[in-house]
Amino acid sequence: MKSYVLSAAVAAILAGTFLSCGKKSNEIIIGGVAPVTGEAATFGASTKNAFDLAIEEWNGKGGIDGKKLKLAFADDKGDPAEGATVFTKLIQQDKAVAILGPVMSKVALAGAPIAQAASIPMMASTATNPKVTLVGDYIFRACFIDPFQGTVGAKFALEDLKTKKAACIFDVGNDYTKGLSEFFKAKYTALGGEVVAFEGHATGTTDFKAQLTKIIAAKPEILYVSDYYNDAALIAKQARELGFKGPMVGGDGWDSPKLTEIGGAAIEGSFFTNHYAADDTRPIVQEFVKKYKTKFGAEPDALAVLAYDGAYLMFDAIKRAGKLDGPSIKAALTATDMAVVSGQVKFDSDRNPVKSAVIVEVKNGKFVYRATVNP
Amino acid sequence: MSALLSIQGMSHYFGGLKAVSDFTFDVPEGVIYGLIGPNGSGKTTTFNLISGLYTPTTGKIFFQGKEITGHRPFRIVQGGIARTFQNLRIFGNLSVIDNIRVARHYTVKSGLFTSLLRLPSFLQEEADVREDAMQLIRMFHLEDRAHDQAKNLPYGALRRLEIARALATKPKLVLLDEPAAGMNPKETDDLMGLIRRVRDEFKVTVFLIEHHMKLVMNVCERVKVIDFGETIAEGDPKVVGKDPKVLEAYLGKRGAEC
Amino acid sequence: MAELFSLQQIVNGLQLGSIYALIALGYTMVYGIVRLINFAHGDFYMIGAYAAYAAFFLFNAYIAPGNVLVFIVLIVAMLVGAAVAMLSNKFAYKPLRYKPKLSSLVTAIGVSMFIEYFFSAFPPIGPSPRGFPEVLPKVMWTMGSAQVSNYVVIDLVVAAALMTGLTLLVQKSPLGRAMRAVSQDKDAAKLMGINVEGIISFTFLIGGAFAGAAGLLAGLTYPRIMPYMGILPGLKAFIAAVLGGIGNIPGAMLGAYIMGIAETTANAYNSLLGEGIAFVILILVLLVRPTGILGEKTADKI
Amino acid sequence: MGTIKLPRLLIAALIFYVVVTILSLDQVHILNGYFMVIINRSLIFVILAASLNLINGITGQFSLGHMGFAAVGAYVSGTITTLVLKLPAPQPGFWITGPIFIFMIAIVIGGIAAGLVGFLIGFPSLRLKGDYLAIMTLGFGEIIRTILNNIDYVGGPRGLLGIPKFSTFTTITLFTFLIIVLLRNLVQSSHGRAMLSIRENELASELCGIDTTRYKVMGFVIGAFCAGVAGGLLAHLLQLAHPTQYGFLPSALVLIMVYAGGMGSMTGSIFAAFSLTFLTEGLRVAFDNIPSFRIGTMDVRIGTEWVMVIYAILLILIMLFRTEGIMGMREAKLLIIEEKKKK
Repeated sequence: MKSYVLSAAVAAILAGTFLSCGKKSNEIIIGGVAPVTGEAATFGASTKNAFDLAIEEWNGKGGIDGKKLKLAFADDKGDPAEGATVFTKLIQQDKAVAILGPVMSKVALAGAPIAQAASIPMMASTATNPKVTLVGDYIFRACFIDPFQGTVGAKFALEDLKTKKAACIFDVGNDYTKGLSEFFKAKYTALGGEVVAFEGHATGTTDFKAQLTKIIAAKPEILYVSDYYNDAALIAKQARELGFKGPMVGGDGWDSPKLTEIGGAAIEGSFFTNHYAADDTRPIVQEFVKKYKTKFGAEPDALAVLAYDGAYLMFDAIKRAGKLDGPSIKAALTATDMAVVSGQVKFDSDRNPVKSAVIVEVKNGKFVYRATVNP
Repeated sequence: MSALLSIQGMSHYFGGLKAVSDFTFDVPEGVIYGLIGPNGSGKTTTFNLISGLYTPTTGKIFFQGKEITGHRPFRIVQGGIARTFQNLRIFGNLSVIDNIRVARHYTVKSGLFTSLLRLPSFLQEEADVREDAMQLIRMFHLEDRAHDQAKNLPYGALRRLEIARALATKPKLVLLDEPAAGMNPKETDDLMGLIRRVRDEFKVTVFLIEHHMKLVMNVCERVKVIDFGETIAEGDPKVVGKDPKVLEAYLGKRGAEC
Repeated sequence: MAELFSLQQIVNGLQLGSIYALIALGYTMVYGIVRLINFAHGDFYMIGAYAAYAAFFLFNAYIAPGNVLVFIVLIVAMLVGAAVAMLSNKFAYKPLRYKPKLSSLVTAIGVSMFIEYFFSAFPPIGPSPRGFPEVLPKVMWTMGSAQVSNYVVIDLVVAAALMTGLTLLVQKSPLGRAMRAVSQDKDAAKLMGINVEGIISFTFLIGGAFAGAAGLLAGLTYPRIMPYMGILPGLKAFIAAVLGGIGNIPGAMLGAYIMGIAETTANAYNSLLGEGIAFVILILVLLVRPTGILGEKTADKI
Repeated sequence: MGTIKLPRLLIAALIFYVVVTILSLDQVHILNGYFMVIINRSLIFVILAASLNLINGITGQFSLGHMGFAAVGAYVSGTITTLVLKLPAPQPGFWITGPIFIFMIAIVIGGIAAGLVGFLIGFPSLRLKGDYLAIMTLGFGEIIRTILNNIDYVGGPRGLLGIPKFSTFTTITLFTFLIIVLLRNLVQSSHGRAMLSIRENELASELCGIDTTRYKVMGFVIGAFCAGVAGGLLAHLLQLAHPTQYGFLPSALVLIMVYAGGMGSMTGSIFAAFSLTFLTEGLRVAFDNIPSFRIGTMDVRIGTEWVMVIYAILLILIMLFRTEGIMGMREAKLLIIEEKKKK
């Protein structure tokens, strides 16, 4: 019987917690979703930092129409079921007017139908699966979709680097890296190159030597590494150790100071497709990098940039809409034409951003602008 | 009397160690048969072989004229040989009645779906099984504790419960592995009466292993004495008990005083 | 498929196997003594890597990267690994020693989750990966068709030295004799005057120290450390221990090297196979020979 | 029994359903959508925990790969419904128009497929005991996940997408209720007692004439079937199934529910599934309200990343101080079928 009493008490306390949601009318609640626990936590951490920074900046400028922005953040643990829960929480419980995030496509795909059904606009920061925004007209994203970057990377490898033989390595358990490699391979082959090795590796592994030994035996001129920075840096190190001399090319998942921290000399002279170059002289870029560094003591990565841009695009739309209802914000978002860190952004009919990509080179441990590629 | 259980040339080795060597004997139907011998003489191994826990290295076991060598234990039980254990093996967290009902399970005809849907035929059968189980429980004087968890029962009651459970499988032959182990003289006396009653009322043959000489000499109608896996003597307990070979090899001087 | 069994792949496999071996030894020793699959063992390895990382920055101010620094960092990693293992034993496993075995297993899962999530949430550590510093300058040699670095040599030498030391300890010393006695029969060992809990604690100490050493080697070889890095190698090392015969020390080493080479070969063949090979090995072993390659069959007493 | 009186469990389920439904009506709006999501997830966890309890707690086996079965159910039923019906969310009058029956059948087929996998896994695993069995099932769970990750037809690492949203509070409650009744009837039948006796003492069970192999496999198959149903419901709730949802960690979370609730107690499993799901969400809300502070130049947040730390500590504490779980082996009266007593 004791346990019943206890459970009733716990239930009552919980209910009290849940129900005590006071909504102040001089605040605009913005939902934020990212994984801060679990194996994707490293991506979630910088995403959340960017949300915080963007909100702080807008509030510093007086908020929107005199109302302060408030971030209601929720951890999705990189799990779709959690994603569905927190989307509902942010919309129903916290009364968020818009949602920023999430990071991963699988979570976005679980959350998007909920946002769509509630007519709450959502700005996925780095969910690259093309199906995410196809869920409905309230779903936007701030990043490229997989086909675009793979294509840009392939063209760059063929035309700029003048290679004919490439090899790919990717994470078989991650849709982003697998998709990127697949699109790279398709474009590279279509344009007359040859992909001599196409090797996957398991999620969470640290030893890529078996695949790399096989790849090197096939004698590629370049290695396309579609992994995120943490794996890409290790792959670069091990590839060099095994005697690979050619350049390596990657996607925006490389954009993190951790790439050079882990990769060191091995990653020098490699290239990746990205949204912006940190040495871009545009003030918006320089200011963002500086503020981020001051606030969080680290350089921003691609996830932070996209999350920051996503937040700016959303806040700008809310401001232009002048109202806080979903349809107005959605309409304003559709009409976006705004300069953010990753360039001038408009949305196409599938609510994907239309923006140019840049090729960044790793030189002396820094990311240096090399070329711009328009879509 | 025909042989209910017939063992022919049965041997069993653990690695190189000989546990049972070339046993050949018959247990006639309807008797109380005793197997005695010092520790390590192969008594429990013999039971384990008969009940199918071990497969004999050589030799054959027949029950009611059919060979059962190498059959799985539950098949042998279903064929009519039940047993108890020297160190109790009770389903401690189940109630006394459930312990008995588990042993009745293989006779239950209700299939899984009938049971899941609790159809009338299932309910009827459950009621029958319960009634059966209660009868056994009463016979073994456990009715006060029928719905208690078995692990809370005193030791003597657990011994009785184990015998009752063995009988619930509706056996023709019951193997009792040291039924008096750990019992006081009073309990042992009661047990002797109980074993006889079991044989008479359930029409079963009883095959028991025991250290307790008084019990064996009083209850058993036929005994077999083994040592180091070999048979020393067999026959009427009163005769065997006076066999000098037995007295010397197994019972020693202490045994003669009993 | 020549590249499947090239010299390079064998070197790769041995290097991976050395790290698995050090983790597997801890698993197997703890299992041998207390019959507990210590799910948190992979996390001791992770802690060892972080300890080595911290030690590098602590001592690098005074000592230049090189063999001496490697040695110091190794000692720190082993000490920290040992301390964490002993603490887990004292606070989480010891109180459950005489409770049902599977409740210890569930507790071990809890300890593992706690360590991982704590490291990930604790701000000075955090979830982000860190680049592991070059504790000694890397030198590359070309041997026939294979590229070999001095890191490969260090991995192999450290693993071999520790394993030899352990074998000597267990086989020759009185302490080792006591450990073997406890693993055979705790109650009898107690009657013989052996401090059973002390021996168990010592076993955790050795296991944790080895996991810590493996953490340093992993940091050197695969220079990226993160809070969840212990899960997969922990699981694979455990499988290696099962493969060799759990509770059997030479078995764990053998299993680990087989595992390392099998994984490398499978990865070179096909990533699907590479991803699942460890579990395929596990299931095959358990079905065909649950006692492992070197394990002995123990008869159930009825 | 025998009278027309409604079983108490049915009454309880109906009360639960009606109360929650009324409280969640837009006009009443005491339980908002967030609550409904938590309740739906709790109910799915109830199925998962209760069915794992059948394997681990009742039959005395040990599975660490329970979510692998859920994955099979999710993918099979999800594939069926996406192929057969390319339909939007439930419309009014939905109940009689057909698709819902296809959904129900798909869920059951998903459960049966999971049951088959349970058979394939259970059968060879039975030679193993205790922690060997645990590791074996963990291995099988991981293999299922790896295979799903590599089948492009079901999306590979992208997951199975575009599953119609059929799981609602009503359908989930219905399935949960049916499975609880099924498990309760099983455990309190002769077959269930046979399973329990294996947990208590496998050798004695065999020597009571129980075909222990058969009942161990049966435990695995029925447990897997239920997990498959839960997986199917989850997939149709989230509208996707993804390999990472069914790895070791989610399986461990279900295991924790079973142990925290009490091994062998279905009441415990149900109670733990609800309370741990609600607790996690409660902690989330609580941690949201802790302000951040600065140490030096770093922003320090005590945020939701600490929820799992607390969760882990709680698990360890339960195991240390109440090893038998909250309920022990006891059952609530509601889940005990009263036996008619003669005399």
